[in-house]
Amino acid sequence: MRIHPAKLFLLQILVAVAVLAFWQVGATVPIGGDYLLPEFFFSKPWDVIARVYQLFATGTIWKHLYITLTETVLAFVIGSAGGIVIGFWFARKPTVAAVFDPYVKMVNALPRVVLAPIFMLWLGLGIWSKVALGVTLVFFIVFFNVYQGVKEVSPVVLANARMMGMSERQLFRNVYWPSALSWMFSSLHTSVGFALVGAVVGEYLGSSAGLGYLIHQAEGVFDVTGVFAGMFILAAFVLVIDFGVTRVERRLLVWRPQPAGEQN
Amino acid sequence: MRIHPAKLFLLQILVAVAVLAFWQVGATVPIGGDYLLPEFFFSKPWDVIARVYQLFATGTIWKHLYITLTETVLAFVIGSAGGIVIGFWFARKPTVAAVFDPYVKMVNALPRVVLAPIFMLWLGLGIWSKVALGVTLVFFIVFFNVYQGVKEVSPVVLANARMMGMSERQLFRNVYWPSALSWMFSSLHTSVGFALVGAVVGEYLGSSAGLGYLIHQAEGVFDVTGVFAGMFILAAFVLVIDFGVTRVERRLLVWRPQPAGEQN
Amino acid sequence: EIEKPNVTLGVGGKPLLYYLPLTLAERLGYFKDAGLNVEINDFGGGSKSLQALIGGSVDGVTGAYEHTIRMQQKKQDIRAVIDLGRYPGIVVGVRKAEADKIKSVADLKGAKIGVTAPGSSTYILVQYLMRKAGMNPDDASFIGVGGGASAVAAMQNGEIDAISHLDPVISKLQDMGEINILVDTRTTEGTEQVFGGMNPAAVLYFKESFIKDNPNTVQALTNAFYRTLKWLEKATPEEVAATVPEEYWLGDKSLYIKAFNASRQSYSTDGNIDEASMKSALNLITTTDPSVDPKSIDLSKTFDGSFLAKAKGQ
Amino acid sequence: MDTATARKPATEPPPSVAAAPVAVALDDVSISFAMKGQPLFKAVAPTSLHVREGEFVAIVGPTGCGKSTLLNATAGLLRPAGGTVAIFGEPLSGLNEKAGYLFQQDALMPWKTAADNVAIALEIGGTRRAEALAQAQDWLKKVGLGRFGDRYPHQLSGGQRKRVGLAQVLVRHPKILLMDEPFGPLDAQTRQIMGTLLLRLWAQDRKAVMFVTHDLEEAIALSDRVVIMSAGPEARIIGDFPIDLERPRDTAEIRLDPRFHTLHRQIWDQLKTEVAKTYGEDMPS
Amino acid sequence: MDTATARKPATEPPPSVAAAPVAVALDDVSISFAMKGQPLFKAVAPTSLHVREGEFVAIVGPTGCGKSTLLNATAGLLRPAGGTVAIFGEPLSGLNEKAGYLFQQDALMPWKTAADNVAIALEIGGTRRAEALAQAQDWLKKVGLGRFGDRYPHQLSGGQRKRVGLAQVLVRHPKILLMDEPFGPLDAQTRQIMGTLLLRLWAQDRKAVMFVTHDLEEAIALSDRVVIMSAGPEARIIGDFPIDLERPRDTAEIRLDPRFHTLHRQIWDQLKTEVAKTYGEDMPS
Ligand SMILES: Nc1ncnc2c1ncn2[C@@H]1O[C@H](COP(=O)(O)OP(=O)(O)OP(=O)(O)O)[C@@H](O)[C@H]1O
Ligand SMILES: Nc1ncnc2c1ncn2[C@@H]1O[C@H](COP(=O)(O)OP(=O)(O)OP(=O)(O)O)[C@@H](O)[C@H]1O
Ligand SMILES: [Mg+2]
Ligand SMILES: [Mg+2]
Repeated sequence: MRIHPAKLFLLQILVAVAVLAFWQVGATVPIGGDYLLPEFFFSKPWDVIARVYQLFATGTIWKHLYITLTETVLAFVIGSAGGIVIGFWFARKPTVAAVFDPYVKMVNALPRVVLAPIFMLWLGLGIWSKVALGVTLVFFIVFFNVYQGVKEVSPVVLANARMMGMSERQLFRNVYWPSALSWMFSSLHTSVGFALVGAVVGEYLGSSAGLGYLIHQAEGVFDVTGVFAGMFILAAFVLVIDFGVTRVERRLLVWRPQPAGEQN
Repeated sequence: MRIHPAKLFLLQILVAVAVLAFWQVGATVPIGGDYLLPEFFFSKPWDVIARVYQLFATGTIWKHLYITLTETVLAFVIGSAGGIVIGFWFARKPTVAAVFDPYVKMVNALPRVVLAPIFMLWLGLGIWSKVALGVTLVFFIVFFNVYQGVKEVSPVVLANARMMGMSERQLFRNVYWPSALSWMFSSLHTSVGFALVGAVVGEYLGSSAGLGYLIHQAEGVFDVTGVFAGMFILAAFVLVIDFGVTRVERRLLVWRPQPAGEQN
Repeated sequence: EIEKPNVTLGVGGKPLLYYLPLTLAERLGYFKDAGLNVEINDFGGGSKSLQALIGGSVDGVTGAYEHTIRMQQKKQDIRAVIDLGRYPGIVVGVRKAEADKIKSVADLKGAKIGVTAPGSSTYILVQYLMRKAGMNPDDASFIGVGGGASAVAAMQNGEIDAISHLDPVISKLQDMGEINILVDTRTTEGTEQVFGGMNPAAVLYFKESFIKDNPNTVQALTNAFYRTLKWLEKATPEEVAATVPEEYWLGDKSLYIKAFNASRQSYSTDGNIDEASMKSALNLITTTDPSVDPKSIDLSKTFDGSFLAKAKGQ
Repeated sequence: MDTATARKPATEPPPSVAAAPVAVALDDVSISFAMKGQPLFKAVAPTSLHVREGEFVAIVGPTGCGKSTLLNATAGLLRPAGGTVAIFGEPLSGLNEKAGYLFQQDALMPWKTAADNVAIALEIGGTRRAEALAQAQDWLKKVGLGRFGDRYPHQLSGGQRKRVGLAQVLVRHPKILLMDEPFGPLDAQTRQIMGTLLLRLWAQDRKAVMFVTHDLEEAIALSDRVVIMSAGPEARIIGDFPIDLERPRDTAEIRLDPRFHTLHRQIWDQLKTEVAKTYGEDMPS
Repeated sequence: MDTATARKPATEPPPSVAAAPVAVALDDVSISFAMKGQPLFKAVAPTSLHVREGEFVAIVGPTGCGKSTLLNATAGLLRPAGGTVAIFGEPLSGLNEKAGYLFQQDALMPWKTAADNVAIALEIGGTRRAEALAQAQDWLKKVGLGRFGDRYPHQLSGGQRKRVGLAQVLVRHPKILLMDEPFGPLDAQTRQIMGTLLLRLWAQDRKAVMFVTHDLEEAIALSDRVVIMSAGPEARIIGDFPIDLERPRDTAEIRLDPRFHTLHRQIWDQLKTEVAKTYGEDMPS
């Protein structure tokens, strides 16, 4: 039973309003002498909205937004491409996978914050060191899912394709890839957010522009309103990228059956 | 064709040796006047190993390790439990999922580094603020995968189970849960690393003990050897946790067919 | 002629009052006047901006003088050319509730002390104070509370008994009435009490090789900063507040002015680092870090006063 | 599933059907499929079919005509585009809880052993696990798989899986049985044994059975009525033959009965013309 | 897959088989399955079977005896525990590239339409897409699915899916055909049409065919030899009946031939005892 789009939108707005109302109350109405969401740490929703408006109105935001978005998209694309390629490679070469398995897991456990100086050393202060940080997050998420996705291919379909005489390349194109797609997209939805996080953390740790830079500046001077405005803009833009991913997903997964018997 | 465990181990060691050798050369042999891996940023492998040994020999590491591990395990358990529960809930309640979908994605895009002060405000400087940071990473990875995993349940098997008269609870236990398991474990492998990253970043941003604290301290005085020693210990311990996850996975997924026709 | 008109400078937390001269030089247009096009990169911390310098991604850094000493030990030749802050600006404060128990550094025994980060200058200062008071570093427990809001939160929540921190956190805490000041190295009086003299804080430093290859560029930068110091010496708090971006005001102009007034004395007026203050800085490091051998450090290589001399001559 | 009521000895003659209440009433049911970028596919044209309690109805028809679709609608898995489905007089909304459905495709839970797959059908209803497992084992024996209880589905042959599915459905004693080619992947001998088993059970508690098969002999041997569907799209029921062979029947012997042959020829003739229509357009050259 | 060689008119009499080279040689092949926590399951005891080029061999046997397993070994998907598999004289290592295999289970790629599923089998070999699609459409027509080319597998009925699979295998004209109950989910009429189609193709380029079925009549009607397997475990080939019915055959008419009935009875008798053994232990009560 699909919900009507207009009703859905209404409900979504309702949730947003509820959250904002709670925030406003928490920041302005003391409960037992204490504020639930002290303004010093949380600002006030209205101030944040006003600041977001101001950032756009004065146009200062565009430059930063552009940089951060570029980094995010690059991190997302490079990281997921890498994750897909290496994931497929590992899944098809069990020996390689077995040998490198512990190392992949070890690298995944390195705190990216500590790696930042090394990326800056190698890639300079431009966008690439931030992209690299995002890539290290996105890569692993996509990698593990693609790796598993390939291993989940239906054995009968695979055997059939192999009997047809498909080469490894053809198997990839016609069997592994489409079969792993839904795994991949699941990881991509997670990754979109992480790509942005990587870019922003990179900027946060060293940069001269970008939303992370803005947030960092604001944090240093207790400008919580600025911090929240920055985060809000971030989050909104993730939705835009994710919307794109969902569109592609819909297109590529037309063949899936609607869940049977879910209609009533 | 499974590779023999002894041979596998040998190959793994070989990779480690190769990496260390490359590192040693990069740090000590200048190429065209420049070092590939300047000692200032990378230390030297032997120094790092010596430092790791010393940390364990003097026993200073145990306290820090214990704290970080506690945080990691808690973040991992809470985050994945939350991801599983909410993932299942969303998958079974399409309306809820549709309404909250954009908000989940927005929250996932918030840079955790920026959230740290808020966690510290709410949860104090103890382990819980670090756990919270880890949870925010783990949760989303597990959530998206479980959500997708539930939707991937075979429609025929599901229809059959429903015709048997299974209640929602029974469906969960007997159909959704086992079917989503391989998705879940895929996400858990990614999450182990991220749980640790979360804990360490939390410590890095404010704490009085833990590996992140150690690393931060070493960074403050430009003690790269200390930084790398800390990261190495981190990474090694992720392997231990991941080993546990893999054991559980093997146990729970005994029913899977070996990939047919892969034997030759 | 200027060899490199496009220079990148690194800084670890630009809005901090500690680095005020940098922001002023930029906002007053003194870099432009000197024929420079300066790009300022802000880093997550002082050590990160230093790493960026060593890695070659920035040309110069406004950072702690202490870095030049530490880098000598790491065989990196880093030299300061002008002093921006003559006092460290670090303040040790005690939570109001504990104020009657902790009246001197010696009372810090067993206390939980918040510092910006383990290993940072705020941490080192407390260790130095404790040593001077005849205590061991592990007589108190240190908690990294980070910069910014999390430090305020830690104090508010009562998770630390004392704090060693910089502005604006200290001013904010004072403003909120959370702390009493124990040691204040923002002022001449406080610094003399601790070090018996000056103790250089923020400086402008470069790699030695950069100075050698780009003397005119370095000169131009030094000139700009010297001019800024002179402007700052005479400026009223209102003028300063009007010059920095509004976002730097901590949400409240009067608070900013309060904070500035508290720090005012710590800004260098002549940009010079004399031998006594160098020794004082070295002493601070060697007292708290036994791995640094004072004999291996050649202090004359940490500060190159030639550019400052020319700047003054103009 | 009131297994307790009306348990009668297996040798009892078939219940008198005419007077029994209608278990499944499909009235003017039509079924369509919407597909992206294609016109609506009208699989089943408005069709009526009533099955009484204790009645065994076999459904035959050319491949792709809509037999499975009709069973899905009866099971409540598919909402008809038009018409009504009523179960024991009640309009069906949601799933048909009175029905057990043996799917045409493999539908065992791959993560459960054969025994668990059967036992779970009972456990759902509250039977204790030990008891459920014992009954499951019993049923596996009945379908000839006593030694295969601890195999996972992928370790079984096609016919073995189907029989586990059969046990899974039958163990619950549903009042309505929907069976989609239950004996398809079985050899002739096993088919007969399973057929006999099914008949015995059916007689015990007056189940209503809708049985899809491609084997006309089997349809006649087992059922009270053979229903013929026309080739799709817009398939309809175009023949409804009462099978007046005596009960109880021996599914092997009955094929020697001359009446059996008359019926077979009658039905076959009609079916043949129908199948020819299926290929009306696509007739293999 | 040399579709070009030896194309002969469809009406040509069957090739003389005795002199033809051996296409599939299974010698003392035994197959076991290892299962965790259970003793080794010896599915097939050492068994030999030779199929010559141009020979059509039908394999019948009780459910679960090891027919699919034997085909899997011939396809190279399963390594026998003992014995050798040789294809045209060459010992088989890896996959059997000369064979086309129609699996017992659904094996279509769910992400491709019916037409694409068939076309891909050609595209793999280098056929251009347009040409492959045209041929695919042609083949879909032959199996009666001309109008279903743009459906995804889940939008097809069971029998329709099987026929797409059939087209997918046949379109490549493999030298060896392995077919596991290819006509299982089809109605009797469609079965015969498909059987005729298969025979025509087979005669065209002297394919070797291994054809698993549960329908003994079908086995006799189509094949040169009917091979009977005993009940498992440790199933063996226990009967090998040459079918000396004349070719070309009309699969419908031939069932009226008296020789057909003699053969049928002969084979049936042997099969019956075998199936009874299957239930030796698990005989339904
Ligand atoms: N999900 C679907 N979407 C579109 N068309 C469908 C869908 N399911 C079935 N059909 C079509 O509906 C018709 C009837 O299908 P159904 O599965 O009921 O056939 P059937 O009689 O069971 O055939 P078979 O004997 O081959 O199993 C077929 O033409 C099929 O292609
Ligand atoms: N992967 C496996 N693991 C263990 N046992 C298996 C496996 N595959 C098949 N078997 C067993 O081997 C025997 C032969 O199986 P096979 O699938 O070849 O039977 P079949 O002759 O094709 O039967 P059917 O006619 O039912 O399809 C069966 O008893 C089956 O349980
Ligand atoms: Mg069907
Ligand atoms: Mg089989």
